[in-house]
Amino acid sequence: MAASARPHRLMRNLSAKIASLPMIFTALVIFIGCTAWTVVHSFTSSRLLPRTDFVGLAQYERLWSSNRWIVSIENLAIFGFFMMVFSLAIGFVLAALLDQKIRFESAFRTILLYPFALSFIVTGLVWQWILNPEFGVQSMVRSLGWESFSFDPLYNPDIVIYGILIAGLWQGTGLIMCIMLAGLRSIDEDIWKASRVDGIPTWKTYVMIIIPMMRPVFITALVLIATGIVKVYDLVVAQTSGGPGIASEVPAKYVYDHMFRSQNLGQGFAASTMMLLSVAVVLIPWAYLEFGGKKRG
Amino acid sequence: MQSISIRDLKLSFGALTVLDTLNLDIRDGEFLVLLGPSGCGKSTLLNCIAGLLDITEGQIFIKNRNVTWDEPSRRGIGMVFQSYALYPQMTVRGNLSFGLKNQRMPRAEIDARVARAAEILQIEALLDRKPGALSGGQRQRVAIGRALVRDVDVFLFDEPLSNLDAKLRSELRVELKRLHNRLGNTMVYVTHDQIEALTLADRIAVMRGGVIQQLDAPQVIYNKPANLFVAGFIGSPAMNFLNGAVVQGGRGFRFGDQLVPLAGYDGGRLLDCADAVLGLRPEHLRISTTPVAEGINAIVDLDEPMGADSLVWLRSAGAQISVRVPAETRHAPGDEVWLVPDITKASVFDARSGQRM
Amino acid sequence: MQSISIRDLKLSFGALTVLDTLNLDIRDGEFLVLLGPSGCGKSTLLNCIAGLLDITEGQIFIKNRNVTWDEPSRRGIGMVFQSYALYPQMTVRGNLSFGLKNQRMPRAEIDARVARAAEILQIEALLDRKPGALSGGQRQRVAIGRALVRDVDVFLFDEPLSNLDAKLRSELRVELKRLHNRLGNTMVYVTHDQIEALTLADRIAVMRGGVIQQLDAPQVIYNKPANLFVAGFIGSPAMNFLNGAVVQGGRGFRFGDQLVPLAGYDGGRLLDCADAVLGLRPEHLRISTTPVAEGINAIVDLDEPMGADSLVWLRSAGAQISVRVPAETRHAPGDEVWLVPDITKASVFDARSGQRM
Amino acid sequence: ADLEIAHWWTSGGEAAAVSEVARMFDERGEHRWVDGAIAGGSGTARPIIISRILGGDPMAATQLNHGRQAEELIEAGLMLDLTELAEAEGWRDIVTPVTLLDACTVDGRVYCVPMNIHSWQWLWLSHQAFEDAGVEVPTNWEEFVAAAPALEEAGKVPLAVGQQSWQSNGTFNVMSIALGGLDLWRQVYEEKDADAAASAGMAEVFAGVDVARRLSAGSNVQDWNQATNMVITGAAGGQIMGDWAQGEFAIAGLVAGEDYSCLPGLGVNEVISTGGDAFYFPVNRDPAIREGQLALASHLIAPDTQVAFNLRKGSLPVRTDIDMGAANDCMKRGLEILTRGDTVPDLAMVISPDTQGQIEDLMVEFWNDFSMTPEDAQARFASIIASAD
Amino acid sequence: MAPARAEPRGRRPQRVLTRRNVLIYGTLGLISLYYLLPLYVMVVTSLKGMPEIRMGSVFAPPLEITFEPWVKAWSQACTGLNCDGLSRGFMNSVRILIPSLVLSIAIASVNGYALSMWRFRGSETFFAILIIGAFIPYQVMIYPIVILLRDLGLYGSVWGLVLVHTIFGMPILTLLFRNYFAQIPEELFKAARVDGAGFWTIFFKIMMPMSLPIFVVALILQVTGIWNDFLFGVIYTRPDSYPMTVQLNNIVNSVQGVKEYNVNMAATLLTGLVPLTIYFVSGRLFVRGIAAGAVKG
Ligand SMILES: Nc1ncnc2c1ncn2[C@@H]1O[C@H](COP(=O)(O)OP(=O)(O)OP(=O)(O)O)[C@@H](O)[C@H]1O
Ligand SMILES: Nc1ncnc2c1ncn2[C@@H]1O[C@H](COP(=O)(O)OP(=O)(O)OP(=O)(O)O)[C@@H](O)[C@H]1O
Ligand SMILES: [Mg+2]
Ligand SMILES: [Mg+2]
Repeated sequence: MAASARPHRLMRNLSAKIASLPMIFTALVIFIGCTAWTVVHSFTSSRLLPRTDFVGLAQYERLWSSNRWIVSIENLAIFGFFMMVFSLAIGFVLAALLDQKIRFESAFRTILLYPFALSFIVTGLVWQWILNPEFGVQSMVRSLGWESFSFDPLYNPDIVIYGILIAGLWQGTGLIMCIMLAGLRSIDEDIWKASRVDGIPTWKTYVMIIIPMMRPVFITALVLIATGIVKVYDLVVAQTSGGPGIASEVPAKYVYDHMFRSQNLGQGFAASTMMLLSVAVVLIPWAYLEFGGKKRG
Repeated sequence: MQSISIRDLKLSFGALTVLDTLNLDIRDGEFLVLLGPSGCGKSTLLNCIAGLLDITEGQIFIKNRNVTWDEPSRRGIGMVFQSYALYPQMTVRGNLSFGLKNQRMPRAEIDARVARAAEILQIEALLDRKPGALSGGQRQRVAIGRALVRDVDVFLFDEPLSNLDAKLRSELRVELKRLHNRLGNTMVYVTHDQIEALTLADRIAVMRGGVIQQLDAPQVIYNKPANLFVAGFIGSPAMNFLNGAVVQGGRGFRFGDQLVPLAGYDGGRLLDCADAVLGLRPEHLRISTTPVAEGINAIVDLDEPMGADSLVWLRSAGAQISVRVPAETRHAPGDEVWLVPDITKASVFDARSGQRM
Repeated sequence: MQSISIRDLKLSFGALTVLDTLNLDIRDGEFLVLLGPSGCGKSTLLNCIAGLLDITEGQIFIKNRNVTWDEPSRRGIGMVFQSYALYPQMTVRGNLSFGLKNQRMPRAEIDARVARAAEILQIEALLDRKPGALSGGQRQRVAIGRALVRDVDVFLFDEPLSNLDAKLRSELRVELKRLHNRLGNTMVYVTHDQIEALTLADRIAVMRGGVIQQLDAPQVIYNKPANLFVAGFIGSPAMNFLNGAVVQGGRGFRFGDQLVPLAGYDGGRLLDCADAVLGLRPEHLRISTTPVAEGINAIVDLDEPMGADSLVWLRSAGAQISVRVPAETRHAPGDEVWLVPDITKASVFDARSGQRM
Repeated sequence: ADLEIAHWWTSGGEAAAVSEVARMFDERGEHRWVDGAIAGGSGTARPIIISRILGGDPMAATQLNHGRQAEELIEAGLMLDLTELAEAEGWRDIVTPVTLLDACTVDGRVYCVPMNIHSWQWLWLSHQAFEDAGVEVPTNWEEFVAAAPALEEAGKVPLAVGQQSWQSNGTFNVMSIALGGLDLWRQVYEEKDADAAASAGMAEVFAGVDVARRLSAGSNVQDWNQATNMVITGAAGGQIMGDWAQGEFAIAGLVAGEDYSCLPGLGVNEVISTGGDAFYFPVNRDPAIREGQLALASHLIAPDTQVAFNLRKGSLPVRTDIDMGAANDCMKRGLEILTRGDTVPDLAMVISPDTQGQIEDLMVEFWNDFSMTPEDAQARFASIIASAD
Repeated sequence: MAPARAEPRGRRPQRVLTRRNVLIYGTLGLISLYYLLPLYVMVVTSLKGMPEIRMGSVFAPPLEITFEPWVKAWSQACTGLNCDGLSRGFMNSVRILIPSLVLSIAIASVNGYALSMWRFRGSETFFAILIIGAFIPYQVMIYPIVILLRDLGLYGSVWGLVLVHTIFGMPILTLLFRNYFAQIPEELFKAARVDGAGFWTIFFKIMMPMSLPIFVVALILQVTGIWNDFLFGVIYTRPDSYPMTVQLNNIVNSVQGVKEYNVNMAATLLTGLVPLTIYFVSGRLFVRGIAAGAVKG
């Protein structure tokens, strides 16, 4: 009987496979293909145009001997660390506040979320301006009589990265808050009741019970923040262009500048390969724990 | 002595009044079951007792102390939830001791209490597992343990068994009953499962729409339901209701063109009533395959063997009647039979008021 | 004639083999219940029949046609799910006609079929509502209707009643049985509720770990369980198991220091066996408050009134025994009583193999 | 045909100059100038331009700093060969200095049209600022440094420098020619002599830059023309910037010699670097476009275009056979030096963008981080030169 | 504490100014101020004239309201030769936005659907690649994609850009859709298959109508992302189809003498108007969708 013939493996789910072609294409050609292309070319001396004259690890040697790259990495580490910590902390606290059955919840939520609608360019521009010592916060405080007040994060190399952080948080915490809020709302209300009956103070319930329960939510949030952090470029360009000096350089800008300004594709590729590598170093163990762990139950 | 007294309790959610002027006294050491259909306000009442909801009006006393405005943790109550509400990232031990630690109880005392509760509930071996690694029944026990360690006067249960499968449910039911016998605490238990209510309760409060319909011992509720609602709600399969009229000065019940004598009825003196309902439980009917003078003529519809016994479904004068028969008995659909009721166990209701006569 | 034949079915999820070399023949028009504990592979088997899972090995025939690799919609089956799985954004009518539209059936024909199914299930009035506006029982009916309109040979049910409350469940059970009587289709019904299995099934297949333990009529399953697992799984409360030994050349059962005569046992010829289990259902024990020579001495532990009857829990020689007694009987905890078993209804198992002797 | 022209001339003076050229081109008929300006400087524009060329959908013409930037594109055969037109019009004879055309030439073929000459070597001084401070307008770098304290006292920033790296780097480069001398400069950049880069001469330059960076400490601006604006308004004493700054002065209505003055080579070494902008014409298959490209190339170098454009932009024309009578004071001084032949090639012509980028990174760091000593900076500079290509 | 009345009865006495309320509303109020500050600065500045800006603090309200900057930003600001402000880019942005939205959401939703309901060998692997791809800096892929688009013959057309937006939106959107569809009961899907519905019928007739919240989330994310994009818009299209952000960049980055902050701010606000409006209008659905799509990690 024809019907009983076992269909070929490839033919099962055919529509699904066809429908997934764009994804497969993107995954293989764009992400894998382009990544491989990038990695390969990071071993060449490509300048303006990609070429295949291999120079071994020369690009990497130069990369790691570059002061600017080191500063970029440091900045990314600082920015990334604080961005994650503060986004999660602020996002969570805000969500917890909004979750107190308060009035005007949707108004507050909209206020906290709207910056997310604005691009980094715009964010950078506004904050550059607010933080400008000549007519921003500093001048306002001074005009109130506090003559010695000094607040010029964007012009002080030691703290410029925090100036960028302020803007980054302003733009990004709204979304995190939303995710956290959704997470809080998904927690069984009986847990709250149980902890009240147990006589546990609210803050302690949050810290000891609710936060651990929201692990998946935190992970989703973390992934979102992390993708943003690795790519932070627009914000820096809009706020400081990496300055003062090279105090606020970030890896993505290093990549961009070398590829397009210095016309040294090889160097840009080496830098981006390093970025990818560090992402992979963080991501792969995590994915292993996360997905490998599920099977064990 | 009253363990819990509720005085003129009123509770509204905005415009919706869920409980209105509710009064309830629960005796010390009593196992009281709140039974009723979904949405009737059982959980709401329990939450009011626990202090998890701010009441709108009235007073609540626990052990003669006015706790109306007390925090849940200071009312001397323990609570067990339908979803268990265990803290998932803590071990069983952590779950049990968390509340105590919070009261700054000495370590040794905590350990002793946890050990005792674990022993009572037979979960000693599970103390270092997380809730995720427990079966439904075990989780339920841990949830009870959490109330147990706090040495409370009153246990509140909100449908603690309804997430479990039938087998486990019946096992835990027995355990719970034993626990109550052993501890002697007051227990207030919410359920919509009548078997649980009947087996566990010292008294059952049947609720409907926020109002207590009947508060009495299970046998009374089962055998002498106060009204049609209670009668229909309790018993599975439900009590058979025959719509008809009380005639002959209360001595007979007219059902279709048949007349059922009411001699031996256990209730008030019956008066004639044009619109009455005769309630007969399936086990209070006997099937005769030969004509019986005063029996109710019926046609067999369906046969449901249930292992220990069987149910026979019949039709008579437009009504559907179920009869419980021994397991071996078989009746073929379409057979004509006569049903002989045990009137001493029957209930007659006034169809208009719904009250038992 | 076979309606469904399953030959050497094997199904694995990766390394986990859920069903292994399973053979099953389902008769035409039969109501077959697949019963077993959670995770035993009931749903998996049903999904294999429906074609919703790709089987690893073996063949499936429906109406003598090999459908092993057919699409679900071309197997002549209809399926009803636990969660109803109604399409929430379509009206009831939309739900019923969706499958027919997919077959490009003419409009008139669709309307006729929907009307007929609606009539059978008495949901004519609901046709223009959305599932969200239906009660649980109504949703269940629509789900059945969806299979009904497609005029299929075989109905597959996956725990269709387990989301409903007890009362509704018992009502719909009766309805389902009626529907089967009326339509005469083959029905395969998955449940882990034994009452459903016992009342509905023509035959029950008891499964455990992907293996069919016993396939027989309900009475046989209930009265002569093939092994300890089936015996323990069926019946609520569970069959009492007394661990002891068959002695005296099969004529007696030693339980603790008591001897229970096995005269009248309905089974194979009994041989002595040092490690045996005597299985007695709660309703096959009688309680005597006065000493009975061949009775089992026991102490009353607990009393569970269940309305129609009562359960008494007792202890004897370390075993826990439950006995079903009429509703009026009361026993006080601590009373000493004697249990008289009805050996003609008992089962004796070899404790090692677990098989009935 | 419609010719899309990409460039990053968007500041006031630049835009005025471009629009004049475009207007004149349109007036010739036949072809139309479709403007494809991208603001944000060459860093923003270049990837776009290169992507377009690589992507096979090139613009008709694009601005690029001539020099080594386009080499690879030319080698890849992506640029239109203008040799025939150049020979027909005799560009080799008219372009002065001829090095500009050399920068457009690869293997003897001409690929670009030099548009103007930009020289970096200018110190622009605000008369207003010095007046406010009560000191004479300086005539060379030493005087400027000497006058700085007075300026600071008057609440002015002595030297305005934008934060972008190319500006600090440009300032450094100007100072290295002015303070270090031409020979040293050639040794370092043309011959890439690391020893020269580490020499005492260069040390002097770094010491000078050290002074300059301290003078510029208060200028919290990003863009070059914001810095220029500080000079225009008198908020800053001076700015070291290319001749394009003149466009800004012109737009602001300031008059050279009266409101501001200019010191080529910081008034020390009067030379001019002959960088500049050039237009390249990516190969296009459409013959109509190709025809337009040639017409545009010819238009860009035509005398009237050169006059109109350079007057507005403040840069010098690439040919001397035209009448620049309308030029202002500063421009005339530039022309003079040019005619004298005191020129150095532009940095972009002698070092690769990569090396340039490295130096820029170093400079912007040095300029902003006062904890970096001139010696440190010089050492790193020397190592960059050692590995330069 | 209980008041003088001996017997507590009825509702627990509640004061409006409890410490809890002060804390919650106080914190939220302060934080809202921080979030609103930049918007305030933007609006206020855009309504001031240049002289006033040079004099006063950024925070001072305008003494004299002028809409000049808005007019200028919309229709007069120059880039090179074109002095028609943002108006030129608006329609282009719309023309880019609509097809990009449709295509990217269509593809991502089908991906998510296939990944959650029609898993096939390797589908999870492709998905994992996709997620890691979300961490790759965009700059790395600019050249390879240029070459790819050239070979596809799409370079320079709006469709090329649409494709790019689809590709870069794919990881996060697919994740959202996958998580959303994964929590739709499998039984629904099985029922539809028994009813004879295939891959596409189930998608269009069953899944899509159930997925409004997640489509809203995808829509909002994509509108923000695509509308605010500058780099891709300028690299993968030609000047006649440059989006609004390119004009914004040109206005903001072309400094004519002094920075015209008021015009910049007006331009910024004008550019952000579309995503902002979408946020304000559908914020509630956004939170709901996030709850459905993001929380189940
Ligand atoms: N927070 C609330 N806001 C508004 N109405 C509520 C709230 N909580 C419960 N209700 C309403 O109060 C009524 C009683 O609810 P309650 O939870 O007490 O019912 P229940 O008897 O416990 O039902 P179930 O058996 O389904 O748990 C219901 O009609 C419910 O809709
Ligand atoms: N998609 C799957 N992947 C891996 N294992 C599965 C999958 N589906 C089911 N299983 C496993 O197969 C076994 C049988 O599952 P099945 O759903 O058939 O049980 P069941 O008898 O229907 O149980 P229940 O009464 O809980 O519905 C279980 O151990 C289950 O964990
Ligand atoms: Mg409830
Ligand atoms: Mg199942």
